[in-house]
Amino acid sequence: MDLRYSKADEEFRAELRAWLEKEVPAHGSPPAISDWAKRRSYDTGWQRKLYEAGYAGINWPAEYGGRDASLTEQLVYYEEIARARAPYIGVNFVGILHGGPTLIAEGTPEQKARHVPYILNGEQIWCQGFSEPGAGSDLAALQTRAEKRGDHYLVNGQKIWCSFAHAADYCELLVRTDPDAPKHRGISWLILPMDADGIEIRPLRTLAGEGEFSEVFLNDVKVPIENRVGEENDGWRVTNVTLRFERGTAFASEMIQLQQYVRDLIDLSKRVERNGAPAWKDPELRRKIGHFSAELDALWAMVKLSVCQSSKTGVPGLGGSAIKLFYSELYQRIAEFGIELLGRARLSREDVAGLPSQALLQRAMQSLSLTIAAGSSQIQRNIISERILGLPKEPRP
Amino acid sequence: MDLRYSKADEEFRAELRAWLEKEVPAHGSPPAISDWAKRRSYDTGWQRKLYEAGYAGINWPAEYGGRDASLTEQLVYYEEIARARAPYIGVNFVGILHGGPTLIAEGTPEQKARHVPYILNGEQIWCQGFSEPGAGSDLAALQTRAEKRGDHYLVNGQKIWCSFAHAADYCELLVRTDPDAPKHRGISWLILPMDADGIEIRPLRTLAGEGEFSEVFLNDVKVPIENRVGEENDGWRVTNVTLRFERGTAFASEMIQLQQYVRDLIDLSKRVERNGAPAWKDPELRRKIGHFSAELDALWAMVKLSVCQSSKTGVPGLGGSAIKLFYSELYQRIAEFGIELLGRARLSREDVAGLPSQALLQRAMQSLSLTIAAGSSQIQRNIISERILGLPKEPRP
Amino acid sequence: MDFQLSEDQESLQAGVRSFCDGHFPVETLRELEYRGYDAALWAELAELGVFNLRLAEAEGGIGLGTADAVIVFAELGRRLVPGPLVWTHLAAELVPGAGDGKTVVGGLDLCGAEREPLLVEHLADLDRLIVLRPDSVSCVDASALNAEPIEVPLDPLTPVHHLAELPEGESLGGTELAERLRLAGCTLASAQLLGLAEASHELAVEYAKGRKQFGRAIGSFQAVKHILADMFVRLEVARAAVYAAGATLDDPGVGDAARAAGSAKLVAGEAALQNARACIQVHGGMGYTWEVPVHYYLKRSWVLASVFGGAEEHAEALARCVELDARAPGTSL
Amino acid sequence: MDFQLSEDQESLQAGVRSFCDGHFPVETLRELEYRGYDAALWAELAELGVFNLRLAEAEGGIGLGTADAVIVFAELGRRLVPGPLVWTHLAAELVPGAGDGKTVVGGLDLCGAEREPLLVEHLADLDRLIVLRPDSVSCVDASALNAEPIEVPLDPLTPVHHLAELPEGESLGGTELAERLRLAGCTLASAQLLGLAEASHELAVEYAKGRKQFGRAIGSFQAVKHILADMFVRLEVARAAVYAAGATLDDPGVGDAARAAGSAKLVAGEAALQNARACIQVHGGMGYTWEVPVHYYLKRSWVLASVFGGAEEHAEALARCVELDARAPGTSL
Repeated sequence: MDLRYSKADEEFRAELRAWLEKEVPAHGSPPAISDWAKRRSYDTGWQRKLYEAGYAGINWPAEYGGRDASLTEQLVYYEEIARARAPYIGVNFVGILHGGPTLIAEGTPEQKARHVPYILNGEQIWCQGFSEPGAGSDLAALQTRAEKRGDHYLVNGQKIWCSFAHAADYCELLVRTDPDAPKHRGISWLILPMDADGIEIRPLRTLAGEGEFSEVFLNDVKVPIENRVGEENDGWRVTNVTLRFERGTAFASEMIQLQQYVRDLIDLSKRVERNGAPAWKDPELRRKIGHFSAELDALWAMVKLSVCQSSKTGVPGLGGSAIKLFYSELYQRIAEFGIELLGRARLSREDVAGLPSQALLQRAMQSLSLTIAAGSSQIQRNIISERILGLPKEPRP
Repeated sequence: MDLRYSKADEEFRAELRAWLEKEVPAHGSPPAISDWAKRRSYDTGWQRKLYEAGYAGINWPAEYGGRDASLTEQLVYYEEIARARAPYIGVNFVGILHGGPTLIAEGTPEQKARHVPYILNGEQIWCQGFSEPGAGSDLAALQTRAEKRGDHYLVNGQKIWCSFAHAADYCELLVRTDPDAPKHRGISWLILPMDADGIEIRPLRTLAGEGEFSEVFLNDVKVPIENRVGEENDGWRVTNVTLRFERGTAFASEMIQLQQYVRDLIDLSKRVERNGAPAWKDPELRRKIGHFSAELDALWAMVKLSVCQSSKTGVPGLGGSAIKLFYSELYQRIAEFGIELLGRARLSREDVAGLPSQALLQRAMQSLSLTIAAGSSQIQRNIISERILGLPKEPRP
Repeated sequence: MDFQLSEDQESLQAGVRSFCDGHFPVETLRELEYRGYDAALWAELAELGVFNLRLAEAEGGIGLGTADAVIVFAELGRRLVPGPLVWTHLAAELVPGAGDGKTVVGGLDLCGAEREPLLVEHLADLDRLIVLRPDSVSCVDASALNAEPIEVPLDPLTPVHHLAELPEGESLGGTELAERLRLAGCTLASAQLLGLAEASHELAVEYAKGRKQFGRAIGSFQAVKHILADMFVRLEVARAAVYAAGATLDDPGVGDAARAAGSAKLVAGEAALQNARACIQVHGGMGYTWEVPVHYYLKRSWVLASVFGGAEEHAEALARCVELDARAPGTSL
Repeated sequence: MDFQLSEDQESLQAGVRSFCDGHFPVETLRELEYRGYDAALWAELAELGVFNLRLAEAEGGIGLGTADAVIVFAELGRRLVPGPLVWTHLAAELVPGAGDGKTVVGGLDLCGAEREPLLVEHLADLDRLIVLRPDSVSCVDASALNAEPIEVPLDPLTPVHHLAELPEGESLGGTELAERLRLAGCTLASAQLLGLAEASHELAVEYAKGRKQFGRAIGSFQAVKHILADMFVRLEVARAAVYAAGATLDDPGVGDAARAAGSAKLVAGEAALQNARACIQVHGGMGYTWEVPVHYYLKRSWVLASVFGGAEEHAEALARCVELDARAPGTSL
């Protein structure tokens, strides 16, 4: 039970920190949230720099150009990225964390050659086409149809919650290739070029007013058969290769940012007045912050425990659901606390009177998605109770 | 939307208060919790006084000797009973609140004549024989068997959670008279004399160390057929007449006691020291108390709303489940707060250093039953969602 | 005692509900985004009696009480009706033209812990601004105010200006008036929060009945059912508290009005906020969109939670009330 | 970094678990009610190394670290092993005979906010009593103490005496020692709380699998499942925090030991308490009996929550830690 990073880890940290201290300020501030062209170039520019410095694909195998870092090096990486407030992975998210790893695991040599290096260096942007209006928590109920027509599939249907669709070159697309099979057994995984004919992208406005997600309508879109990853009708298995990445260390940076956020709330509480004194003087407020801190430290220890477990067994720990569940609900509690602290300034989404309304409200609104996306809290509780605790499944209707 | 008690209500209050101010101190302190003989005589003695003064059976029809009070008079009654810290209804509980009303609603003239007046004046004590080890939340799964043998039923089985069995003369007993019928349709409701042969009572120790409940074992117990209330196999309906009383104004006094309890916690918080000052100086503590108070006031308003609804429609409001659910969980939160306030004194179940450990720990332990008994919180949520909100039932296995 | 809605109150409720359902469908709210106020709709609200409801008949009002007003404001809250409704209603007795909707009145409550920054709701549409201070009530000409518009307000239906300075204004009264207005404002805001809690609950129940996943309506899953049951409980707790506050303001003989109003604000504020959050969760991804109106409910709840005293302030004040009340009067329970 | 249990630690855990399962079945606990301590069992615990675990080998101890001790104390907590375990363990380096179980040592922590009344656990069985004050550690002859026995303690396995007065005693050290002992005591109590949270969780899961209502195991109902899932999360959060505290006390280079210990106490205390409550709820009526051991878990959790600093005290101290830490060091994260 050793929490000490190795000498090699600390050397990696020192080197990375020095690099980040130079490069982060040099990369400038992120563009406006709605300016997709600039966002793409900002995010891919950063990815390119990571790539050139050897920090891209931190968990990717070396043979695919990745860093192949140990799990503890990955923790160091996420700690330093968060500490340096480096650019968010942004439009590279789907490619680096889902698409690329899936191709590495399941793609043909040609598919790998065509995509993997360019995802890594930021040249290819991917989006995700999994969810549908009728297939959310029940993802396997997806209905987007792909009919085989000679050398291609003819795809018709509608996807929703496609992140970065506007900026993307390719989409990891789940389609139904056998409508008669049981629902998990008729799905295939396709590489959809986003410039194909018949694709219509409609931005989906989130409750925070942003357009990071889109609905994608597919009308007679032709996708070459060679773009299928894995066997026909085996896409559910291929998908689960991908889904697994969503429950690993992907939240690591966000967790450390949340620790920074709590420290920022302390600063704020010293500037905000309550009952004629700085809010920080209020013991209830301080205890809440102390409580958040205890939970965050425990969460980070939980990540380390889980990572060390994975590192030993080679498979992600089952505890990922517990981490995700706890993290997302804790985040929401902290974000709500931030709004309370703002007082009347909460009425403005712009900073006002020197108070950071913009960031705090943004966080509070975005946090609402955390208990929904990537397996809702209810789904996580089902997973924990059935897969970890071995409780009997509910009777099916 | 008028919250003002009528002149008649206030006259009733004044008269009752004057009576209580005289009689409560005169009745003395309650005996030890384990002394059943003394408890029976203390509780029935009080019931007798209520009866003689015309305050027994506050909600019973006048033709059965009850007060037939309006619902608002009942509220006044519960308020004053709580305010005067009058003796708890104690061993009379089942007879006055369940057995008696069921007989009034469903009994034969003979059954009524034999029991109703004597329940009212405290001469007959009843206990409840509903739950079984295998039939808790799923009460209708009860297995205690009653076979018809000429002029009597031969009863075999086991009951649990029989309150006051030691002190009781009769038991309202649910038995299965048709094992082949669907589970709700083979149940009958019997009057079981507790001196019948073949009854064994084993006290059931609660986590608070008390013996208010018992297990009752029934071995070839003969119950005359004339002791059946309602038709054979119609006992589930008869039972529901009874169950309804558990969700009405039965908690009213306890709610007001809980308001008193919060005031007592304020007093305590002024005597307990935290960080070198009385705990009451801590704003977090005060806000918690203020918060409890808001919830308790809202709860009491909810009772009034529900009572006025019932009074208009003649049936108990569906809101009873919401009241029960909210009340029981709020009670537990307040009781837990009481333990925190005790600090180290919590280690003792006797009062120590002038701190009221005994009462606070008793309350905290007893409060644990509130979310379980008379329909657990989970059952209440099912009732609310299915019967009030009209959500579809779960698929049956 | 008849704590039920009277027949008149039931018709009042039905009337306002039907008006709001007709006049404030979600499409209208979308059109009102970043404006909030519409002169024609305002005139109709005035016509309905929203502003002069509690004004004596002799003064041209309807002469109803706070118990009636909470019913009306719960319906307004339920349909997210925007505008400085509470302040104009409060001003009916003080500012000529407010009661009949000719004068649009906003306000600033500077009595509580949450005063700064000075953000005024709907300022662009206001004629007059009422300012509550612990010892005074004053009225300011809204057009003369030096204020910066906030380009992106939290609630798209509640535009906000940041006030650089606040002129003295005309005095309307002292401590007593300030307390009375604040109490009524607190109660009416609580009623709006009650309406929001109800709207979130209704929307979630409806969605849970219709939305299918895993071959069943999601409302048949116990996990979802129990979320909805808890929403119902919060809603009914809030309803009881808000109705009680309304009745108590009308008849102080039945209890302490400040305590009733504070309790209502506290529990209705929580009900609105928690129900909006729960409604989002029940909706899954759709709850995170702008399209489904639950985000308006959440944002409005956040706004209303900050007016006429926040949760901490009321909780503290209530504790002091209970402390003073420690000698347990019988009738006020 | 290898935050997993090492192979040695796994065998240690398995060994202590098997010992506790064998020696402290619920029947034994029933026999120990209102005594708690049994000399023969105490000797076996000493034999096992519970008291001299962290004592250097040169001093006759086993020479293991706090990371190992938390594993052992979690197992002791899980099986409700009674007695002044933590204090005697802490005393191993200070009081002759404590490490090998010959001298039974209890203690009083007078450093925190919750000091009064002076209640001493297991006093009747103590030889010596250690008293922690912010600036001193002293040791008192337990037999000479003027104390009233409490006839009915909260936890039937934790008998208590009320101390009328506390003699000066023999000085063992100052501030530094007091801080070190309190930190270790806090961490080991957290470990016991972790064990209690685990015991409640295990018991509830087992019951939910076996108990049938409505024709199904109650563990197949989503409402019950989700209670159990939340218990699991609380348990795993507590486990991570307690293990981290153990590792940090051994190697201050990986973080702030006080912060780690305080966090562990806070989250493990909540996990134990909430899991015990949830376990009772899952058991329904049976959870309310004396027969099912969950009430012991709840009562012990209440007891342990009050030792080595309560939740409020730790929360406040942690806030101060984070405040000082506000310049965000990289490695300590």
